Amino acid sequence: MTLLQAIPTTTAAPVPLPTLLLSALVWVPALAALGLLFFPSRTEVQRQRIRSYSIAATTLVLAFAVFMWYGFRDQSGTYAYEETRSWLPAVGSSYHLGADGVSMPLLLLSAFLFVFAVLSSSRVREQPKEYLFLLLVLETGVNGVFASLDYLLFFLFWQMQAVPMFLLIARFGGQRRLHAAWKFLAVDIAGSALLLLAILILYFKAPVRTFDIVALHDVVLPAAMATLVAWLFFVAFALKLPVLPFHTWFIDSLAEAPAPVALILGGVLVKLGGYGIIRVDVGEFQVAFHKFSGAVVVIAVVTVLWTAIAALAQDDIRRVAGYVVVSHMGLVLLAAASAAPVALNGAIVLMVADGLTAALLVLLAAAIVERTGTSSIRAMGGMAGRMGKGAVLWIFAALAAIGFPGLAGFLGQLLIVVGAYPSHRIATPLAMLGMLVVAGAMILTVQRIFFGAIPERHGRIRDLGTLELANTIGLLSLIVLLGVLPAILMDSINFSVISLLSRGAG
Amino acid sequence: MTLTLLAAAPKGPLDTWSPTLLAQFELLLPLIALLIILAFTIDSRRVSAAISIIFTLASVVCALLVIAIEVAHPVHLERPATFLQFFTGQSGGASEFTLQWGVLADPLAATVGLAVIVVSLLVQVYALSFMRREDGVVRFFCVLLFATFAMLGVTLSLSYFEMLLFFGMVTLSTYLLIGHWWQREEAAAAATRAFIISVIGDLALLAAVAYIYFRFNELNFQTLAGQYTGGRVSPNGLFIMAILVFIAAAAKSAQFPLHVWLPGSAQAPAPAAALIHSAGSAVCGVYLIARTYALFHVSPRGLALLAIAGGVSAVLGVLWALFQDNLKRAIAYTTMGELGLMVLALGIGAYGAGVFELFTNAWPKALLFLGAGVIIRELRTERLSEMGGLWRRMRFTGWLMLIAVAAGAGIPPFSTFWSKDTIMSKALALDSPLAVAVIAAVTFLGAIALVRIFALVFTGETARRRRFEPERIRDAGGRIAFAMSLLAIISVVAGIRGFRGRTDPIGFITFPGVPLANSHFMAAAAVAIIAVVGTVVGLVLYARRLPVPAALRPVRRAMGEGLFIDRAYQLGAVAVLLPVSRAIGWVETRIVDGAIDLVTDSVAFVGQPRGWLAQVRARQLLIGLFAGVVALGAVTIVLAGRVIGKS
Amino acid sequence: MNAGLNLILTASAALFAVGAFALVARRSAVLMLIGTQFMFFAGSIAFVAFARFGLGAAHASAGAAVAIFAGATAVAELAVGLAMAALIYREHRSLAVDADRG
Amino acid sequence: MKTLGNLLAFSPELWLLAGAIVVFLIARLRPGGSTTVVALVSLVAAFLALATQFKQTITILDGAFLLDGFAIVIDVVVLAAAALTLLASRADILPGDGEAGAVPGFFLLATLGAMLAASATEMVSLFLALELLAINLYVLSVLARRGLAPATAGLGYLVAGAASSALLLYGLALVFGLTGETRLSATTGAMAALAPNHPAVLLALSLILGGFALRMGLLPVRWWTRGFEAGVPLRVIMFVQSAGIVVAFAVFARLAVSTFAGSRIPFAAVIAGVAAVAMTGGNLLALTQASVRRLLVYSTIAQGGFALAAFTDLKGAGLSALVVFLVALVLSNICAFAAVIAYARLVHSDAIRDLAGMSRSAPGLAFALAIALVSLIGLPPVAGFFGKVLVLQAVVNGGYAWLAVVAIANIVFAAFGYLRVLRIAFVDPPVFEVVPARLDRGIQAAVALASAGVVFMGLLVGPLYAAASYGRAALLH
Repeated sequence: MTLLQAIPTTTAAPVPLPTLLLSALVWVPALAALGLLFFPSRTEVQRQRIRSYSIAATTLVLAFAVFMWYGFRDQSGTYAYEETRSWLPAVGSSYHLGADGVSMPLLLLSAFLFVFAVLSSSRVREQPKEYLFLLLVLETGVNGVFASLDYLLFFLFWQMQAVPMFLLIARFGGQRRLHAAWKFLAVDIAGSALLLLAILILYFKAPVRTFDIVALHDVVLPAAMATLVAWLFFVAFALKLPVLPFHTWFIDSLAEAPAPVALILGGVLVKLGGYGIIRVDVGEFQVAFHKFSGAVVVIAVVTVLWTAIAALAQDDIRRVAGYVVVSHMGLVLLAAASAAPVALNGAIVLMVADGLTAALLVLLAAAIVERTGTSSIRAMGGMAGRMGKGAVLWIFAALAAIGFPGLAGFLGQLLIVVGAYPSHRIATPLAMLGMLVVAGAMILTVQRIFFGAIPERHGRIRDLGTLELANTIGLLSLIVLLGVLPAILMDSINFSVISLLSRGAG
Repeated sequence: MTLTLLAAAPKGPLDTWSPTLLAQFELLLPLIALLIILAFTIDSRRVSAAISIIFTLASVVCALLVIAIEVAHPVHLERPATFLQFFTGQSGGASEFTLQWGVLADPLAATVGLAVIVVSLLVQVYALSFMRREDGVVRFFCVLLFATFAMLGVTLSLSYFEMLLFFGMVTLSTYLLIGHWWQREEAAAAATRAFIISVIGDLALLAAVAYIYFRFNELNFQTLAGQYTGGRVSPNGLFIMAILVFIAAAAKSAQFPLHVWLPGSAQAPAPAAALIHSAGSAVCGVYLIARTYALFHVSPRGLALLAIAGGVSAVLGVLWALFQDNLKRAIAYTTMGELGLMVLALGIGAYGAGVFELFTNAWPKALLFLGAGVIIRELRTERLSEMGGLWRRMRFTGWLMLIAVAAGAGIPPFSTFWSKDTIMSKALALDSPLAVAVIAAVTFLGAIALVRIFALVFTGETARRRRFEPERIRDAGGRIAFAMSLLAIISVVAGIRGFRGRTDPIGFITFPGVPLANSHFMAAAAVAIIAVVGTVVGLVLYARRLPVPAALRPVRRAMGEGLFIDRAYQLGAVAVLLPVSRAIGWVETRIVDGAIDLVTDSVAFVGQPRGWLAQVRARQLLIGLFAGVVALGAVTIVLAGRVIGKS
Repeated sequence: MNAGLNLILTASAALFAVGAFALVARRSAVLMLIGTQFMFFAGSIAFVAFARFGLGAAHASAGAAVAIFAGATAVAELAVGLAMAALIYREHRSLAVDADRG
Repeated sequence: MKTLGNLLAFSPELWLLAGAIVVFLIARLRPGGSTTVVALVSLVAAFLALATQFKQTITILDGAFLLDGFAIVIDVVVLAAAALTLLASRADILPGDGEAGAVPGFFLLATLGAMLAASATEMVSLFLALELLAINLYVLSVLARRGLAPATAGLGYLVAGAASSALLLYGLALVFGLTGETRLSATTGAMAALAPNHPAVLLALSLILGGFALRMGLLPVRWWTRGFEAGVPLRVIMFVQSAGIVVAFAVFARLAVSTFAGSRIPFAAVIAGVAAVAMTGGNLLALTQASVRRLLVYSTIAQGGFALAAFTDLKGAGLSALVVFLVALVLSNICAFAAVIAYARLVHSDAIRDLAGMSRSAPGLAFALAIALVSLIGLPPVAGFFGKVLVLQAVVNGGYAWLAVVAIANIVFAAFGYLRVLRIAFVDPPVFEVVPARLDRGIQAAVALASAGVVFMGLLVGPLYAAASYGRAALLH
């Protein structure tokens, strides 16, 4: 393949990157969570101390992430910040971490979003200690999944995010939180079982007894077996993505979870699924995955259209946001199915962009719901007069979700469409129809929430407060930055994507 | 305008300058103004307005210089900047994915850009006092600046990608302009409708981008222009591209059947409407077609599509305009007719003529809307049936409107006469009777429609209404008058074609392979006669306010509602999409969730506490133990037998 | 194997079965304990038999030792069990295991 | 025959014996003396004495006992389990109650029996050691308890135990008869010579499995009555569910390796079948309990099934997997039991629904319980996960993929049930107001140590596995 010769020519002298950074990125939150246990949380002052402590912890993680990002110049498509320690030699599993252009943007995203989540957590009044503890553990799990290059480790972290999320939803959520939490758990456990099954089959069918992703890459399974494993992986990740018809857990959880948790849920957690599909199915089992990419494309398109249309008549503002996120993940799936470099670049950009957008939507929706006391769009209207800043921000969020030019989502959708069209001439236009419907749905929310005459009972609501403004504007500025200067992301995504594809093909 | 500029333009150095830098200034100045306002002066309406107008003025100067340079030497190749570029590793073809942007300042861009920025300037001057009593003035100016920036971006963009970028911004600006009075339900609804229709166009353009990139690995207009003919793509492929681009253009330029947002745009404040209809989103579709004309030019079917769609839209637009009772809607529909005419002109190959029509039409249209704004403000009604008799009370405005009507109707020597006549002469040159007939009809009906507006507003008596006494009506004055009269002057002179050659306003907007449209004496005569006759007929018909014969009432209603097309759309949306959406919601809650709940519940059911399972007693235990041992023995013996069988 | 061994083994198996039956069929604690003793002794007898005849003859002493120790532990268990049974009997005049409900 | 010389190898057991004697004396002479401390001290002494014998292999009493690596590893686990149990049950040994004061002594004797059993390599010693353990447990189950319920429960336990001992004895007798050997290591050759479907061998296997079923925790023993204060004391259950199970599996492992693994009978298949039944049945049984204590006891049945599954790869890495799994199981069980007991003391109930609000009234206990349950499910990152993964590896290596599938299905199924408990403990609002009474230090320490162990065995699974495979090597040598 030409790029294999092409890459070294573009390679700058490989800079030795400091190791242990990735471990810090993964484990600092967990350690912080353990430290949290020793804080008293009786008085309000102590609670405030706990909050600021957690903010400091997540900010530290963010600092690590940004530093790594700054030092991260992937020109060879190999893993950077790689770490390998003997961990469980008996079963051939090692503590193997590494980041490349596929995982690095998502790590950055998660680092950012967790800061925002903790910042916006001051609303959670009762038991902030337990809450923040779970949140921090969740961050370790998420970052670990993005960073691990060993299937066993991957599964370990994959599980590590499930239980805290379950407890966060079930403990701190809204009225129907238990129902939502159980649905989340049911789907998550099913997915995890499939994941474990796939990993074990791969492990035992491979001639070498190892869980190492990189090492297992060269293993050639019998075709049928490879297809089976690829299917299992795909289903496990697709449940998380989520795809039809298993997306309702996500919608419910997003609607029921407290705002910061919903932020993480829509912003980071579903991206785990997309990451898994790109990393494992596209990267490791490309040939097998290609065999059933047709089915995947169908699923993707159905997901996009279905959720987009579902968002139209949806009356719950938070659920609208949920549907939009799922629709975007459907686009990501489409891109993954057409293993085209341009489309995959777009998929990663779209995942980051959608993470930020989802966070923004969730925060604003939470603010609106908190003020109006209802999440029903029908009960709203004309609120631009009372909360002008909120209206402007919501319009921006809607545009970002639509994929408006100059905002982050635009480039992602453009690249996906341009990249996926050659391989899927029918599916791509259909997916674009979905994008159209999403645009309609979002712009309708603007009209129905903010325009027109304001109902009597909402005459008193306040505009966004300082903290809310800080969070939302921070997110928005990230979205704009990514929309205007996508190069800061793309430069290092691309080579990893190509080497991923070439590895998968070879 | 151009002539005066040329007199001033020094010859020597201009030949060596590249207009790129100036064009970039022209593009960026409104944006800078916008950012400054947002950053610093958002609270002070006076300072903000001042900044906005000053920067726009500077941008106007840049536009003039650009066009001067273009006149000096039209042909040059832009060096695009790279927006995003990465290595795709596809062996063969282009192994690089590149998105370019920059400014493409060729004669076409320079001309339209000039129209945009000048109209924007005058509109702002007008708005300065028109919006004085409104709240959200700063917001209005910000949106105006944004719209200007977006429109200039469209005119100056040099690649499909950049065009897509700015099309999106135009969509947003239109949305915000129409939705300026967001408290009004209908304004909000109109804005939403406009947004959705425009997004359809944007997505079509996105599809075009995908398809064209897939075929050519290239998005740059100038590079592509040479490649369409290369035979790399089948005629069908070219036609598909043409269709996609046309859909994008139609959504913006209100071509049938995507015109439904245009009447709604009457909900915008008068200055905003003026910008939208004269040099705003309404014309950027036409501009897109002109910009990508190479594509249509190599695809005859594409041209035919343009001609047909343009003709239909033109006829429908002017017809509907005849039956509107809302002043702004009436003007809006005439715009639709004009746009149709432009597209038709491009379709029949009158490239320069079409662009020229775009240029000349801008001024009277803006003037009409600004005047309408004054009239509505004074009469406090938008209904033509409640107007009349303003000639005595608003003499000055009356004159200006008269000029605007004449210019719009194409009465010589006003602006659109010259463009209509070039289009007509092209049609004659093609000697296609259909085209001639359509153009004639559109000119005729358009004249009637415009005159009708004038007649209904200015002739007759002012209807008295509650809490409204006509004596309070005051004529336009101050900045408003200044802006309008400037527009009037331009409307008079904009069409005058100088001596043949490089200063010909359309002479230098040429397209390789499209012969320059010669003005044709017969054409000129025909257009002039048709326009005058139309004017007279209109005056005769509407000055006396003849009662509509009963037989025509339903027709009138249907026409007034634009043949219920947008109703049909709404019905489609409400009657099809929403039910489907609700059905989906039902399926999810009932079936999907039901299934998942069933699984979880069944697990939970198995896990329900059961007393009898906790009641294992020692005896049962022992029975179980012994039975287990016996059973195990039996099983093991069977298994062992298996083993024997194997070995 | 000769007749003696078979005979003894059959006897021990029967003893074992009887003990098991006593355990299963009887409610009285004492009888159940007796049943366990039967089973233990059945095992011991089997050991002794194997030690006396058959292969076990090589380590007859070991087999016998197992029997002896097994018997000893059996008796110890019997002692503890009877103590418990006495306790129960003192509490309420019955010797039933699992007397209580719940 | 240097018999006496290496009797010193019994020094750990001797320390325990001495400790027991001292405890009994104190309980008799000075009621009110804290005997638990003495017991703990002697446990520590025993551990130190054992530490001097690490990495040795000592034959005692002409092969009646063999103190090899495997025995040492098991002994360490047993000592740790005993110490934690004693810590946890310190509170309910009231000063002044002589009978209660003797409890730690019997614990020490039981531990002694367990340690002897772990190193017993000859039928006599094996049976004696197991009986020593069992009888002390019987005594413990009624000691210092008033009323009818404990006695009946204890008697039921005793009868069941005696029956299974008898089964074991008869099985051993058959083995002896078939091989003429009472030293387990000597039986291998003779067993290998026998036909794969020799009914006596198969009967022996069935009987021995039946005999170990109770000790392995594979039987739903009903040793409780209504209310958690009645019935067999929880300290005994805790000990049985931790040290008892470890020893049972250790002895069975020794027996299987030397006797059955060599023979040509379908040993692994039988084991796999029993394991599958135990897993599924145990989970079904456990998840249908209304009392968290019963849930834990019954769940041990499923765990025992997992442990048994490791035997399908006896020649391979199965034994190392077994040891790791058992360590994780012991720690998790003790942690869960101690947490539940402590909380039950607060709310005077052990019903699952009464755990509601636990995370508010006793966050530490709730946290420990969460860790323990997660480990029992087999979710990462705690010890239980690795135990299960290693067992699965062993199972598949042994060629029983279907068993692995069954195991994963069971994990999934169990996850629902246990997380239901967690949900109640963490999410549900409290059913009644809990007065935050001060918990006993000992049980707090036990909970903390056990939960820390669960977590760290997850992180440091590498060294643990190394020790386990050392033990395995010693056993297979």
